[in-house]
Amino acid sequence: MTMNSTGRPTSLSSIDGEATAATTSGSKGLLQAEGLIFEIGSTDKTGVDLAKPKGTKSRLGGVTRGAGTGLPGLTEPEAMRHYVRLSQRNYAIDLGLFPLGSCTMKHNPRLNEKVARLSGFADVHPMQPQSTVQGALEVIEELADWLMKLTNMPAVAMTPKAGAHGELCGMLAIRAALFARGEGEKRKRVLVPVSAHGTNPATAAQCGFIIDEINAAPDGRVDLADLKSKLVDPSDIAGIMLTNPNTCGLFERDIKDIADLIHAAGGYFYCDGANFNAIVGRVRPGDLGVDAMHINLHKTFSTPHGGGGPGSGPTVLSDKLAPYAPVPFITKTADGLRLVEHHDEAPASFGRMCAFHGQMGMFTRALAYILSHGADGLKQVAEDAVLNANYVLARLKPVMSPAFEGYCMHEALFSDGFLKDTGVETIDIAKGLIDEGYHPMTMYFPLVVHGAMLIEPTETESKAELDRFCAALASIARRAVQKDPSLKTAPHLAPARRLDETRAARSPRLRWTPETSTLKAAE
Amino acid sequence: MTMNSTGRPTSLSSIDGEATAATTSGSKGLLQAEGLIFEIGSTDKTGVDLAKPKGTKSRLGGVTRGAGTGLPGLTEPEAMRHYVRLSQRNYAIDLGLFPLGSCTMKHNPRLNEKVARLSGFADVHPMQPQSTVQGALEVIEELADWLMKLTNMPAVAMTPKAGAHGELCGMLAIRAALFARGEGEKRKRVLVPVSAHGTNPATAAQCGFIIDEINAAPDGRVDLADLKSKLVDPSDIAGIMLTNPNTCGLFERDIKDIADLIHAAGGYFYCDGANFNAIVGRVRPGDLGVDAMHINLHKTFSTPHGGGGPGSGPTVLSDKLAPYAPVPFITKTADGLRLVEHHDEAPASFGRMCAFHGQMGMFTRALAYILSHGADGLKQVAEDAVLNANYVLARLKPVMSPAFEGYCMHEALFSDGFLKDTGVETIDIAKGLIDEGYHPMTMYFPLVVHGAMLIEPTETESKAELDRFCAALASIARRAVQKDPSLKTAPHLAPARRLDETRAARSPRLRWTPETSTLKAAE
Amino acid sequence: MRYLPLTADDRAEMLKTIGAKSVDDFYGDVPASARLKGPVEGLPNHAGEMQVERHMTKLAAKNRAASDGPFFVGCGAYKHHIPASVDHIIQRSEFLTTYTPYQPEIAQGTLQAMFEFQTQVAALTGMEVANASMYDGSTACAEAAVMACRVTKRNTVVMSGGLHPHYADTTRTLCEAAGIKVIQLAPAVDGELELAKNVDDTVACVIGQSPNVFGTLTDLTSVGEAAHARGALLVTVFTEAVSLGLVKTPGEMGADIAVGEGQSIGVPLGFGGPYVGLFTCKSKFMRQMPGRLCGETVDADGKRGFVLTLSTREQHIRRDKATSNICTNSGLCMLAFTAHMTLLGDKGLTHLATLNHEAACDLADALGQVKGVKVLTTRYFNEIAFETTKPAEAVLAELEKLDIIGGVRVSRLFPGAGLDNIIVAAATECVTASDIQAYAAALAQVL
Amino acid sequence: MRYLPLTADDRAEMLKTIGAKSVDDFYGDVPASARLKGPVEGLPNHAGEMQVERHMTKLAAKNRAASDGPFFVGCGAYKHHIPASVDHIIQRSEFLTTYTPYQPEIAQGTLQAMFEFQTQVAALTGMEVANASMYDGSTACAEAAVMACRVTKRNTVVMSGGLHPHYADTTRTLCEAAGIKVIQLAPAVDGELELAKNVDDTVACVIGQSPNVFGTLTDLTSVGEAAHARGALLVTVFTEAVSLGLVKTPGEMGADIAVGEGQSIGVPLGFGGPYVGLFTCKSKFMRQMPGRLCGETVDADGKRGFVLTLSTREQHIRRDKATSNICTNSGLCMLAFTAHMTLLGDKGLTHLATLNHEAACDLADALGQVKGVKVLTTRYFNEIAFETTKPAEAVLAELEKLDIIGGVRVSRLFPGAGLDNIIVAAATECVTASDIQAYAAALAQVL
Ligand SMILES: Cc1ncc(COP(=O)(O)O)c(C=O)c1O
Ligand SMILES: Cc1ncc(COP(=O)(O)O)c(C=O)c1O
Repeated sequence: MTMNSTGRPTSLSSIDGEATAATTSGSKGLLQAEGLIFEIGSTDKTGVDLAKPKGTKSRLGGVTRGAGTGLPGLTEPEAMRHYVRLSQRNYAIDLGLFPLGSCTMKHNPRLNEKVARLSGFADVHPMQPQSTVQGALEVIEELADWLMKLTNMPAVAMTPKAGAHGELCGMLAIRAALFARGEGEKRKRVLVPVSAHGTNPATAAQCGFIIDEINAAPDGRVDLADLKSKLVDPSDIAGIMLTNPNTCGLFERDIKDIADLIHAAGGYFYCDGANFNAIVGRVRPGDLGVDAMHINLHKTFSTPHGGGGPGSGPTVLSDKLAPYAPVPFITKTADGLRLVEHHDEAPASFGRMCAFHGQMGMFTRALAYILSHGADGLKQVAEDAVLNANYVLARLKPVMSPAFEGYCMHEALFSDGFLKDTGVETIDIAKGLIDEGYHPMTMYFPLVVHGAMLIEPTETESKAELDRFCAALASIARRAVQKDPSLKTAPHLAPARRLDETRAARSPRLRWTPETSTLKAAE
Repeated sequence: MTMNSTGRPTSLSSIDGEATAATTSGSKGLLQAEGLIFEIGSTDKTGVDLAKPKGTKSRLGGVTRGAGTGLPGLTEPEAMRHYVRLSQRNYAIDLGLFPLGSCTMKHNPRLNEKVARLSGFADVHPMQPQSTVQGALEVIEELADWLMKLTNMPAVAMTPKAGAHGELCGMLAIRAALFARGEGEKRKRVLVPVSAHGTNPATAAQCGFIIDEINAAPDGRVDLADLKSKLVDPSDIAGIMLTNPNTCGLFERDIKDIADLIHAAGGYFYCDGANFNAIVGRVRPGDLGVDAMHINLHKTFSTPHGGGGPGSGPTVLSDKLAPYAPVPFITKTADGLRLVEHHDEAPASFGRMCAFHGQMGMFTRALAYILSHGADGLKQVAEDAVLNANYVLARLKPVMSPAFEGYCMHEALFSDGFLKDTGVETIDIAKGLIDEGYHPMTMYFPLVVHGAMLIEPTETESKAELDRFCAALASIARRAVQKDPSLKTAPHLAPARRLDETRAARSPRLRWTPETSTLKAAE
Repeated sequence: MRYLPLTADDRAEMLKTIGAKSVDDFYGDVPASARLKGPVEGLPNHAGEMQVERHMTKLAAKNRAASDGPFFVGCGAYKHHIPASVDHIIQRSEFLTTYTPYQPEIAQGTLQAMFEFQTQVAALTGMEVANASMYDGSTACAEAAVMACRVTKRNTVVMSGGLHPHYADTTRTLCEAAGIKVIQLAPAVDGELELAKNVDDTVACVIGQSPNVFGTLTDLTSVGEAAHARGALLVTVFTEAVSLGLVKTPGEMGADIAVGEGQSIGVPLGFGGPYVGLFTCKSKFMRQMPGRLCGETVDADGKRGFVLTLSTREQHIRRDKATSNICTNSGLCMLAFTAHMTLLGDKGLTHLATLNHEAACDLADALGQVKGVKVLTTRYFNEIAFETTKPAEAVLAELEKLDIIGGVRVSRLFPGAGLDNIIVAAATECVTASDIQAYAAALAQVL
Repeated sequence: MRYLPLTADDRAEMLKTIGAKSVDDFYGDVPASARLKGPVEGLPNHAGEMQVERHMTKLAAKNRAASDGPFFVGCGAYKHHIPASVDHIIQRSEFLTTYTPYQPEIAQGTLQAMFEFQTQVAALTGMEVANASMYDGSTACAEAAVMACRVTKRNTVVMSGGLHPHYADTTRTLCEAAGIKVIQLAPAVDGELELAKNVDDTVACVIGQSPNVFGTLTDLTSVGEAAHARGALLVTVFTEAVSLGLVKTPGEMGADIAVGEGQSIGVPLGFGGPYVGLFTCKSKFMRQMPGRLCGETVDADGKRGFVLTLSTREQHIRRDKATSNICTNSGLCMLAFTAHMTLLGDKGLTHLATLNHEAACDLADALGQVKGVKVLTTRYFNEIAFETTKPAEAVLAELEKLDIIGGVRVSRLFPGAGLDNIIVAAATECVTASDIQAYAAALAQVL
């Protein structure tokens, strides 16, 4: 076997297994090796051409930067290649089913990308005169109108920048309402189911509330008895944060009783609307006694997840909470639409949540999505999402362990029961899916189910895709039961093998430094 | 080893070599299996929503379609996934060096894509009133001006739609000029070097000319003696088609003598300008005695190759040929720019080459490219392109066989001399490059070099990319010399293995039919 | 300069490796008299992206876009809505920045799309085989004429008076150069059937168009029969691919070769190009076709794959004996076409065609009611010809002032043919009822 | 409906497999009173792509885009040129349509970009570590205040009078809910150094901004020293990331936490969002940071790779004990930022910053010469404050009629603060000399 100067074999034939074959370039067919910009760029280079400076004398008043940034530049061809190469190491909805439960990874229509880029939207400044942005304000109003009608709620705060920010909006409104009632200092307890998403307790805590956890019943819903026991002394109750459909993919069938109980206790009902996709157009949360609910435009209304955002979390509010909504908001005047930006015009408002007026770029996309579907289409969205999930549940029931009896809503939840004594764990199933060409499901969430596997196909999957996915997952389940050891080391066919997360956390390297680069790029 | 219903192993671990491991889904990690639209779509489906028809009574006069098309539709999510999946089976400039000699695969700036899509260019009809398209006509004029100045030629025909179409333009102009001289029927012989691109003889033949091949000298240039011998009786000489820099990547150092000889013989000098990238901004073909030359905007001026076009082949013309230029062309009038579209306004014109006014979408891109570079930048383009090619030549000289002595222009040409007695052939080297993450070089062209390998890196490659490429190619050359049998079956790491071209040609299947689909998609 | 990755240091180091003093060394073969001292004179130097974008934006703003207001221009290019996803797909780096798929192992994406395209075009036209695209409809037409002569070993081509004049002119140019005689019938709104009377034993093919350049639909079956009876071929042409969702196909009419413009499906108006020529024929003529063909095969592992095939027809193999000189064709427009066609499917195409036809019917009704207007077309798809009491040139100019782009005057298509008062106007799914009303009202005002 | 792949047949077949009669079965748990009979009332049904696009285009056309004419608005968002390649990159399917990189084996693209981003932001700010983004600058500021309290175990935050009022308000909202006392100094064009006089042993941090909302640059080193002397932290804020190409960095000023808005690099104005919050701090506070962090590690083959790390800080692990509730952050804007920053490099950034500064100098000179104008800022980057003889509201309205969008009136930022005649105006590389001339001329006319 011949070796090249770095000691790697020079011949493909001389090694077993082609996937592990070393190449001289480090690339493997279409999969391109690519270093960090700090390794391939240089401070000499730039990918922009700018006008010559005139040489004006500085008016920085001496507040000048000492050292340069040292940041490398790349010319445009190099930069383009860098990011295109990196991109091919990602999975994406456009490549296949992305069954991340609770995340609603649906198709992102390209029309929405196009309209968001119209210069009348993309090239408009948030602080330019309001007379020059009436079209932008109309977009916000029109979207708000849809959201209120779809939820049957009388008000909506448009500024929250993601789901968690919407939760913050709702909980701050509840807090403000309690203070307005003179009970703000007293009512600090918020009930949160164990199954709740982490943002719920985190948000409540951020608002100074104390979290009181409620258990799940064996059927995956709130344990009503436990809930009632927490309300025996209601004097410190601020409210409840409940997800519906919940994180087990189930509709909280006692939701109206829960709403009544919490209201009777003097509290408010915050509903986490992350799973609105299951019921949009079919059920209006306003009909269920909800006081506040955020809507993830990046889930139900298809604004792209973009590898971790941006999102947008408009939050609908009941009459009781509407007066406390954050600034800015839009009012109608004889001269057109106007932004109320300051506290003095809205004294009850709990204040401002962010600079400017919310995630306009997501509003345009979501509105285009909503108009495309219409009331009939949105209903169909919910129904198809739920149908798809139930189909997956039905197809996989024979080989996996459904967490609960009966139908599900938009996502199918399994426990790791079927893995008992196999040595294979939930994570191994997830990584096995990667080899089969799929993104894994959400794993180990919700916490109430052991080794949870939460599968949300969404409505934008065809039956054929679901069939292929179920067959692949079933084959993995069978391999697990047969204790196939290759699952423990999956994935084998992805651009990277399992990564050492412990090492990353133990001595964190959060930025490149010349020293760390001795640990070189994937070859 | 367990098998699934189709007899494939269900376990990854049970097979040797991960790359060949079968999965249930047919996908392999990020590489997604994907069938033909005819297998995954259905006539029931569509990816468009259109307004309801009113039910107007048909005025087709009975000229109606009998049977439906039977064409499947896909919804947008399915269609997007189909094409994104397919795309990942392609190599592209954005992924890496694309050293196809004679093709000038350079970076395609995204600014150019953006400006081409401005509605004032993309959404303008070729037959709308000329007063409403003055900006479009200005683009053509401005680009034409650059092309004339860069070539020092007095005229340019803008309508040819690719290089070969530009050749046609030039040869038709020559034909028209000969007829105008009353020698059209007599002068039919066109000299074409053996090394010429196939489009040259094909074009000449299409114009009714007779091809007379001239040999290459041992130094890769035209054999001047052979040329002269063909001109002993010049009476039937129409002209010469000569590529410069030629397809061996060399500058025809006798080019002015050749021009003089051909002119003295009463013929015209057509120059194939496909390789203009090597000299743009440094040498003007008009200074070399050229009468006509096409410019591939999709090569020198970076309009994207798009998997096989569209291209654009504006053709510069000398004073002698300018009167015969095709319609339409632009004239300046008091009211602005005006298109001359008809023969009656330009009686000497050889006529029309295509509908409308040429490849406007390529003009906008090329103009943006040209303005971005400017005269200084274009000169640098040529110099860097030539420098890069010479660098590759110098780096690979020790392990491969340069076809000729000395420096090259924009591309480095090697023969298969170094493969003698190895059993490895040019094609194996090419396919070996695929495993290393590169598109192969042009192979077996030009015909004058045995087992030719023609490498054109272009100016948009960094030194680091060239180094990596040369190292990879050198390693393959070494493996070849060591008779590494794996080269004969390369590629091993690409989405497909070597394809059976003989079978394809023997019983051509040029379209899908329900029967052929038994031969199923890659799994 | 932002597109040039070499630094000054790189250049110096590379020259050293090469053993050259400067790049001038590489240009040693350039005749001294042709060596420029500096950059080409009279031209500006490089400019930033913002500067270039502003310049181009300014030029673009000088044009009146079709979507800026009522718009009725057709005659070989049609304003249709293109789904945003089509543009996304063709901008994928892997499609946009790749070459002709000569290396099939790393070009299956382009090749499979090509195979799907060929199948779609064949199904759309009702023809047996289609190639992987030509430059545009007009050059496809010219190549069809030449191919018909090759097939029949005859030397005369007859073109109808309804054939788009640019197509006719393009065909004449190519034919004349190849020594082929061209007969063109007089322009006529409804004269395609005249072709049948102009076939004799010397004729290689007759070329008819439906819908023709005036918008008239014609069943060319009888023309084909007349041609076949004399050993000639029927070549049919269409410039509006969407029409094939409703109208009789070339295949159904017995065409031997059918060509057309594919712009209507997936490709923007773009002031005339790039477009995508569709080229189809009977299987038996397959080896006489111009252009690229993609075929199905298997790879070394026995898996289905696609390759460019029958390249012995092509210039790079056959050189002066090739069926055509075409090399680069219209790849990316081919992709746009096939992606849009995939989104449409049979269902969407039929629906789209229906909307187009209805819009044209509405237009004909609305304009027909204007005093001084006479609609001339009686069978049409989405385009009509009408005559007015005033010269079309003046009428269109007046309409333009009212921001109505009313169509194409026949005097621009056929100057000197004495059809100066006729306008050809198209209506697609992009035309609204209020656009049509506005047109009729403006016309009433102008006439 | 074009986005829904299931056909009626599919639905029927799937219901059969499931054993359900209709989808209504799945909604059995919905209280009867909440079950809708049909689609939600009062809302239209689905619409085609062309219809929706036209509607949105019409709304867009009602807005005056920054590039439509002279434009000088800043105050926390800046009009910069974004290279076309940046938009191409963020539209890649593999970046656009993927999730937070929880599965690192198939997310190395996003993760490597994130790691590069963190490194760039740290280098840009001169700080030790940066996270993978916050919603925007204002929420980053609020989180910084809360984090400072967590770190110092104190409960008071002092904000300068030059801190962007939206940032101050956002911070106050979050702090008040968390029981943190907030002291805000009176608005002042040049008052950042006042912070030093407002630190005592109860103060967790002082928050100063440079350039501040009036455009004034301040070296906050002395403020930091005063804070550190009392055991408080220095939090610095910037809203114009491009300034960091020239001005003293937070790191150089001794900031413990530095936050800012990254919009200026790669992200369009977009009427205020989405933007990208930059969050940096000293290494020792790393485990107190909010938001996602990407770290380097190796895979099972020993190859370098990247993962999300230190997630024990985050809500999905730590729940009510998390450092923040943030989950979805600003991934794609992060990518736009890092791609643009990569194109700039140090060289481009410095150059760009220089052009911005020169434009502002030109603006100050031009406006300063107008009678009735007094430029108030003496040290600035690309934004200045000036006072006129008339109320700013009226002045800007008059300018608007002359198609000049002249800046932001301080009365909109700080209503009731008695600064009614002051305008804050920014000039970036997009502003031309003629824009500036037009502004000065118009102002002269208006005053
Ligand atoms: C149930 C639930 N609640 C809240 C959130 C938080 O939303 P975001 O990530 O938009 O802040 C999520 C999203 O991950 C979620 O799934
Ligand atoms: C030397 C040469 N001449 C002519 C051509 C033909 O150009 P086009 O493909 O644009 O028709 C090519 C391109 O392949 C070429 O390389």
